[in-house]
Amino acid sequence: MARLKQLVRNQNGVPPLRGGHALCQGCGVPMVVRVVLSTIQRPTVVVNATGCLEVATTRYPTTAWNVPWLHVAFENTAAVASGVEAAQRALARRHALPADEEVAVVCFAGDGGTYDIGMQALSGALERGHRFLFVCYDNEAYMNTGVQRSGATPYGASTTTSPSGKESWGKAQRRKDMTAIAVAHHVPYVAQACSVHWDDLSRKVEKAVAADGPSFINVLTDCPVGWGHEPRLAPRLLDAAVESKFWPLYEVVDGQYRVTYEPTREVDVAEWLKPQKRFGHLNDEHIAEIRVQIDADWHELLARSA
Amino acid sequence: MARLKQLVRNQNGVPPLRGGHALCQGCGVPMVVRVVLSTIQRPTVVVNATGCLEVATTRYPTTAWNVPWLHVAFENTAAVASGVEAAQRALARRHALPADEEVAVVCFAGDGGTYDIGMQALSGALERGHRFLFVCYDNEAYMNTGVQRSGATPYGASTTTSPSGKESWGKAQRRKDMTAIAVAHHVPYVAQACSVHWDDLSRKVEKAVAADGPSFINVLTDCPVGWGHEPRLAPRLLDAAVESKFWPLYEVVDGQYRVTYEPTREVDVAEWLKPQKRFGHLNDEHIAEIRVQIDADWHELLARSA
Amino acid sequence: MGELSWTVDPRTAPRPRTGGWRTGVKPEIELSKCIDCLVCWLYCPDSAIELDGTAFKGFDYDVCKGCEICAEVCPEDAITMVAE
Amino acid sequence: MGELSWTVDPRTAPRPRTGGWRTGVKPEIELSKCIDCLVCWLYCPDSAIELDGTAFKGFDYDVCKGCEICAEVCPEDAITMVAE
Amino acid sequence: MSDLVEIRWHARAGQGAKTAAHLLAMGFLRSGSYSQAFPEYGPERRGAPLRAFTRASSEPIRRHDSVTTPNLVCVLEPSLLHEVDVADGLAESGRVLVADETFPQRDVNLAMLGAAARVLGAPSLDVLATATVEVLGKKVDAETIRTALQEGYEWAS
Amino acid sequence: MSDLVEIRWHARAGQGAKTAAHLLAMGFLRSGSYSQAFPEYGPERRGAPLRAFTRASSEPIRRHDSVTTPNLVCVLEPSLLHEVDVADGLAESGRVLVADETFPQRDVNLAMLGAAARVLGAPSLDVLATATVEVLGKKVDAETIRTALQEGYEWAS
Amino acid sequence: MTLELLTGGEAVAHAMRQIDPDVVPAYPITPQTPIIQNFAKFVADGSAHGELIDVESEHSAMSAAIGAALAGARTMTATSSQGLALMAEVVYLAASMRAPIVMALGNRALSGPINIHCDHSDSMLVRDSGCVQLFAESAQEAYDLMVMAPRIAEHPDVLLPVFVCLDGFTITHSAEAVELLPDEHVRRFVGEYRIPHAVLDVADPVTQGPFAMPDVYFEFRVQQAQALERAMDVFKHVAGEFRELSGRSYSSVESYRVEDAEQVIVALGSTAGTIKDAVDDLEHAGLVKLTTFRPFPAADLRRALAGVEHVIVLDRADSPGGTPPLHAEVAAALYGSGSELVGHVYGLGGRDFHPEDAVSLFAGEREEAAWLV
Amino acid sequence: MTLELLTGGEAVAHAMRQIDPDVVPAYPITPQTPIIQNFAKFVADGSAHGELIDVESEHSAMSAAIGAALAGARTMTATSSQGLALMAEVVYLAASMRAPIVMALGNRALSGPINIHCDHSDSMLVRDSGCVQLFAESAQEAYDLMVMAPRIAEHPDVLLPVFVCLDGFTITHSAEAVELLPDEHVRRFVGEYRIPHAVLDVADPVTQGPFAMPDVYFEFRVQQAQALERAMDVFKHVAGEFRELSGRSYSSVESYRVEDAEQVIVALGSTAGTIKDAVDDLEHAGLVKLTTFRPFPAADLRRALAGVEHVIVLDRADSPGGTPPLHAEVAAALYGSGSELVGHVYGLGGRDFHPEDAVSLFAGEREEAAWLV
Ligand SMILES: Cc1ncc(C[n+]2csc(CCOP(=O)(O)OP(=O)(O)O)c2C)c(N)n1
Ligand SMILES: Cc1ncc(C[n+]2csc(CCOP(=O)(O)OP(=O)(O)O)c2C)c(N)n1
Ligand code: SF4
Ligand code: SF4
Ligand code: SF4
Ligand code: SF4
Ligand code: SF4
Ligand code: SF4
Ligand SMILES: [Mg+2]
Ligand SMILES: [Mg+2]
Repeated sequence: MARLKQLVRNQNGVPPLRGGHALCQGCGVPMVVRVVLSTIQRPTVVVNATGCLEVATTRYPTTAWNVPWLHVAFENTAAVASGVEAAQRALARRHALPADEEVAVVCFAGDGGTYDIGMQALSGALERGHRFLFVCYDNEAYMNTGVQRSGATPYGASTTTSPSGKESWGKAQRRKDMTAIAVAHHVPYVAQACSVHWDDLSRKVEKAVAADGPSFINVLTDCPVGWGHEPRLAPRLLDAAVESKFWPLYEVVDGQYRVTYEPTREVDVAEWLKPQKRFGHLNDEHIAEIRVQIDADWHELLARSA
Repeated sequence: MARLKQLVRNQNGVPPLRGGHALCQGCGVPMVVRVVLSTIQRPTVVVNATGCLEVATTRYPTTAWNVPWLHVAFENTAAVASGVEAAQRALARRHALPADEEVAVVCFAGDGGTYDIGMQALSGALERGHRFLFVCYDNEAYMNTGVQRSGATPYGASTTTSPSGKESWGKAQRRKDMTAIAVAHHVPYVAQACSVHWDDLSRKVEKAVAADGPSFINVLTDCPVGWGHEPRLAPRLLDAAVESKFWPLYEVVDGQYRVTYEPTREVDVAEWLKPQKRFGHLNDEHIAEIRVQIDADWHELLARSA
Repeated sequence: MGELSWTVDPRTAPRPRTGGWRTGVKPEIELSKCIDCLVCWLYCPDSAIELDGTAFKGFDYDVCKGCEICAEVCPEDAITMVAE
Repeated sequence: MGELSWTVDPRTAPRPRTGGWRTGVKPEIELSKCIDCLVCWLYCPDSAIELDGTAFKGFDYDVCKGCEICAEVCPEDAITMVAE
Repeated sequence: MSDLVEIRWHARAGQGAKTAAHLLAMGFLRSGSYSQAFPEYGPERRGAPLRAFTRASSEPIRRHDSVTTPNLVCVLEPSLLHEVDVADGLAESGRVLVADETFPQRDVNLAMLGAAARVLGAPSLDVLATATVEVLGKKVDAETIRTALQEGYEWAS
Repeated sequence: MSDLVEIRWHARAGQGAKTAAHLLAMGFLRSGSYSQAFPEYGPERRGAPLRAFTRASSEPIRRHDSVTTPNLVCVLEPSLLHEVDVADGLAESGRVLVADETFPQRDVNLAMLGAAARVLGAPSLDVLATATVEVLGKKVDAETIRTALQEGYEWAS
Repeated sequence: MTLELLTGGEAVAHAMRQIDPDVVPAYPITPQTPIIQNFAKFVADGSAHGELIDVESEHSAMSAAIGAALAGARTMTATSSQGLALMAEVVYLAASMRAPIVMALGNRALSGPINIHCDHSDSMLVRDSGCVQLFAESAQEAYDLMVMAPRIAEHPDVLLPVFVCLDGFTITHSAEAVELLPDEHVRRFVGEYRIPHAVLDVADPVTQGPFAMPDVYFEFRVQQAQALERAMDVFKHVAGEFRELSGRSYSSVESYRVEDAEQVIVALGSTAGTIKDAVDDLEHAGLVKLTTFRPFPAADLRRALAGVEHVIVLDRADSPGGTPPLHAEVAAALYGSGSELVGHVYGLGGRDFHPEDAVSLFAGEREEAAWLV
Repeated sequence: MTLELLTGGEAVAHAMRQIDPDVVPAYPITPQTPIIQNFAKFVADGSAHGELIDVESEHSAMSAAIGAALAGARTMTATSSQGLALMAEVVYLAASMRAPIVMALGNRALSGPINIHCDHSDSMLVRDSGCVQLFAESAQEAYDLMVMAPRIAEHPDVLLPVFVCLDGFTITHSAEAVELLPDEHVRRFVGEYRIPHAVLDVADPVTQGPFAMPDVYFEFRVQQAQALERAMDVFKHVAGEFRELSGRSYSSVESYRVEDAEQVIVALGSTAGTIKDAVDDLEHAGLVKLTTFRPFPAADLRRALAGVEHVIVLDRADSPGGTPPLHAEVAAALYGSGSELVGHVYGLGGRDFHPEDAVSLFAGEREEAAWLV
């Protein structure tokens, strides 16, 4: 809890993202932003992809952002950040930077803006080695446009473009493993985290911004609208995601895997699936299938971390 | 060699890519196409990305292609193939396919059209699970436009956009590990191959087209112009790439790594680097640095394959 | 409308009163129970928990949307949702 | 120019004679040495090795660009480059 | 354009203003009139105040502009009175209906539909009920619908 | 436009036609004339036949079309005579120079430059040599340049 | 036939269900989403049978559409705004590769600033691409044009993509009376999909998408432009058949009260309906609505406006530092005609346009206003 | 000053070296490559000092450019054809976010079919984007405009991207006499880069790129369009200063032998030089060359062509099924002027245009030919 107090102190009375924004009642995204930005003890610039977070926090002439904030489009967040970062290096070299300290460049993008349409810009920026932190707030679908399937949508989830129906069981493919893809880029720091494991997330952010090169953190967070649950159930639900091993928490530092949190309770995946409307149509066989896949993935992860 | 004869027989007297094209004297790309397409014993449709192979084989009103061949643009090969494949499924369902057999859908793209600008379309197609084979002919730079740096360009190589000079040692970043990235997509078949290890490549193609889902093969081949070597040195040079472990040959079947060729001779990386003009500026320290990285990567690969 | 600029300055931008989005209930504190753990502050989607240094101070009803999350996560059950 | 179509049919398309690209040397076979291994066929960038079934037949000088690769890879040194 | 009526609906998202606007339009359509229904969209999410509109006319409706001078305003959430100017642009002799504490408390949007029908003099409750069943299908049972419409109708009487 | 001369160069890629076209233009420029030099580009790769062009005039050259009626054609590779119509569009009283077996066999493109200068009557060998050194820098030594130019010049004399 | 209360998006999705395309690659974007979501539901429920490809970007949506269409499958898609901008490169290629794709375009303002509401800047971005663009005034028109679109796109004289443009929100999300044709009638009307040289026809192994040097490129472009010009006749022919089927008639240029008009507004899309209401209340005022923006009906427009003193062009898109697109087209079409011409940009980013606005334009009250902010 | 024999690409790279921008994100594409390759060499050799970002696509090139320019760094880039098409979405955003990026555009035909040679279809694709577009006739002009460009882009009244358009191959790859200014003069001429609200200025934490609803979007677009209109004055002003520096003068509309001309061709880019040669041989024939295509110099053009009987517009881009872009602009500008107007599309995909072609146009020999194939 010392860390929590520290986060408060780091804000210095000015929350990076303030209230009065237009995100849904109970939206899971702001918590991610709070933990990430309050952890960083340097001046920070935010580059935001199109998505719920962006649309709902910056309706002209309002803004909920107290930090320098830049939004260009949906798919190019990492590229925009590359430009900001290169500018910083160029200006530093000719001693023309307005700030004395190195400014942290942090991207926020949803899963759509990370796994799918923003993937290439991210991959390129990772390859080029810019010093920036890319945070994906992964709520497992395109929420801003009304809950369409993304690469992050898990197998079996019903969305408006992968609806369950007479001839369909929801999304037919398993989710893209974006964290693994980032790891395959051989960047200094990659991690998978979950909003409600905020201390774990905060520690990861610390390491990420200290890395000499690009870093990527994939943060699971909920969307009550898209998942179909009561906002107040979010903490328990996200906890079940982690405990059931649907969403393992781990980090990869210079290629070395480490599980940062070992689930402490035996939580069945049903505890994760059942409270969510998007999984409401799944029968026991589907759930068993999902259970098998999760177990296999978990064991693979453990093997990697050995 | 039985396999070689089989490749000849499979062509049935009609080479998929015939002579009279405008690729450079001694270009390393056609051999990749020959091995891949002659291996496949089904009717095949080729989708080709913009690049040397495409530009130099289809100047209107000529064509060097005896198989159905489609080129739309540089970055969208996998997406175009997705459409062809989906069309095949849809037409099959309503019994409207012109062919009796399932047609193999094969993409050819250079490293630029795979690692960089074509990465997102590829990633999306892998996630969606289309049945197609994506072959990257990796000559480690944008050759068609005059040898510019790509994500595949190795550390230290001089290209026209990462030239060596007073203030530069060529490309400052290590190459993107595209094979690993494809593996991270958890598709049924991924492999790394080299044109001159043609039997290995051919075996991989067989498995790839038999896979129930997307497959990806990353094939190293040379570009005498961009690498700066005599065409006739290509076989030796590419062999050195493999033997020196700069370019290991392996496959990943349903997530299981297997090294398909263990180098038999002790070949120093200098044997790979030295004959190439693009590495001509590197001094011994650079070469040592590269050697260390290659060793580390090789051991990681062995560990994965264990 | 006045002069536009393509940038927005948070120091002068209006802050919408999203408290009006609440649907009948709002959080209330029983201060005696509160141990200033700040978990509510951490979770609140609307930055509606006001602090005094690192101590809980109150709710910013101007922006609190009444999502009940603070009440849910408070380890001391110091927060309850009450009808407005 | 005649009627255009946005497709090209390989069965009727002209085949450029890239043999003209050779820069002074061309490959020649010593058939007695040849063991029909077809490695030259496999490597030739210009599909310029003509076969008879699975036996080596000759070079298609209309398209051979004289790159010397066949000569290089022939395990029997059956191919030599000669001045034209 | 002569007999064109325009209705504006105010509610919080999720309270069924969009549905009510649609159902009223459907009622008019099934009464042989022409109609339109459309909500207003912004970056605000679930929970934010929301407006929706209905237009009806005996002639085909060709205009596709927003409703600025409604003949009737229906407010499903009384707390909105403090937040938005619900009477904005109200046509002369236009009316504002507010689901205050005197209003039927169940199925507020359906009840307001009944009230609107009463005030507008159309569509008939029967047609409105049929139209509502047609749209909502099995989501709400027919009896509930009829009761709610009736209660609203009476409230406005 | 009166004294405009246009030269077309034929070679295989890599044989230096582009360089020769450029050097001749540079020679003209350094002689106080205006000039242009440009190659032709296609999808064909190294090894393919290639054309390049030089224009020179005492007045600024404004036209930016291709050269279709050259006053002089320089062929660096005699085997091309079987493949391309090197005399295509040749201006009246135009000439074709072919680096056949009688031609100096070293530094063919530089020698052809000398030959062209001879036939065109400009630029002077001195200026051409200086211009060539200016462009090629240390890639080729000055003596080699001079010799090659001279040999070509004499060949064409 | 009974009328349904449908949004334009729903109506278009119904047209798609009835046409039952083989492949639908699509990427979500407001306000196109109701189209693909409703269609996805039809597929999930088995009332449509095509392959829905949930691509990872619009660039890939159009790319996959080209692949599918040329492979031999009837292919449809839908997008808006940034989606169209991201696929712009490939839209040109779809046209030049003669892929008869049908695309519903929920017109929305291009960023920036980002905005989700209607204007026509997205359509205008690709006005040189060689695609047919049809504009709908209402949900009914959107449905009807969608039913006609495959017939135009796939016609052997045309073989080009056809966009059905419907105003974002104003049409896509507004419910109004729509008459759907019986499924069977639609299916019969559109017929079988047939193109020359389907890629999957491996017995006919042709090369598609070759490299064209200066010796042939221009001729390709002319061929393509001529195909688009031919689309005008094909449109008229298909509209004729459609009238027989439905009783509703469509023309490239719809003249409304132009006969005795001294002033005529030229406009596209849903605003045309709003202007009709204004015109009804005025004398000597008329409207010309264009259903075909590409091919542009220059000759029909000249005929329709012959003798009209004062022509007012309303552009729902700007060309900063230049002439707005529709204005420029009309200027070229009427050049030398003697009609006076003024143009206004209106409705950007969803700015409203009421019948009163049309009235004030006819009254000459805003003659000097380049932008009707 | 001595003349150098430089290709347009080299000349532009030299301008970049002299300006010494902070950040240059770029992606290779023919025929822009000589620009970035030469510049990369300058950086590698230490004669330029900026950060070269070898991005993975043009979409990212322009995105990174926006990030860098708004962060507070002078930013330049270059592209062609498909590259511009792929970044089209972001080009609009660069303009609307008021990022003063300078971009060299090696004009090349858009695919398909794929072709690497010159036409102006790429420029025209983004003619509504709100960017300044300057067209160069020669390598010298490309260099000069490149030196002027940052001054226009970064002017506080403008703050918009500026494209310097040079014909692919014809200018980018053709060597001709170019006079370079001394490095110091260029550096002094362009001065320091200063923009309001640099993102890296963390003491001034503003929000850039907000969401705009219908209540404000239109006003944003008008502001942006007005900035582009102001760019005309700024261009003239900067050109004036540049004349003092270099002795070379530039105007939005260059009139060549128009005084007593009965017929005048209007054209852009390198073809203008070719036409000058033709005009010199004729009587009563003139040329109007536009240096500024965006902002379009409508008023200057009307003045320049006042009283000219016959105006011939040459478009190096088509708008299939519509009016070619330049033709449409000229029609709008000269509407009602009494000049006769004909338009032709020429030079697509690198098709040659000789002085004789201009002569035959003046002779009225191809009046009916929409396309000069
Ligand atoms: C090129 C482009 N395509 C589509 C869109 C529409 N769009 C905006 S946000 C969004 C979904 C965002 O999803 P995600 O990144 O997961 O963020 P979330 O909405 O869940 O916060 C979509 C599809 C767009 N803005 N730009
Ligand atoms: C959108 C776009 N950007 C750039 C180009 C230019 N371009 C064509 S091919 C090519 C390089 C291809 O490199 P690679 O994929 O490695 O194939 P190779 O040329 O090496 O065969 C480039 C940059 C293009 N055609 N389209
Ligand atoms: S839709 Fe989901 S992610 Fe978006 S604001 Fe609402 S709760 Fe948050
Ligand atoms: S440049 Fe390289 S890859 Fe391209 S054709 Fe030549 S040898 Fe082959
Ligand atoms: S109810 Fe929700 S919004 Fe209100 S203070 Fe609690 S957590 Fe924050
Ligand atoms: S969570 Fe409960 S105990 Fe902790 S600070 Fe908030 S109100 Fe107090
Ligand atoms: S020399 Fe080269 S092109 Fe000719 S046959 Fe041998 S390998 Fe083929
Ligand atoms: S490689 Fe040599 S031995 Fe083998 S087939 Fe060719 S010529 Fe004969
Ligand atoms: Mg999401
Ligand atoms: Mg390559």
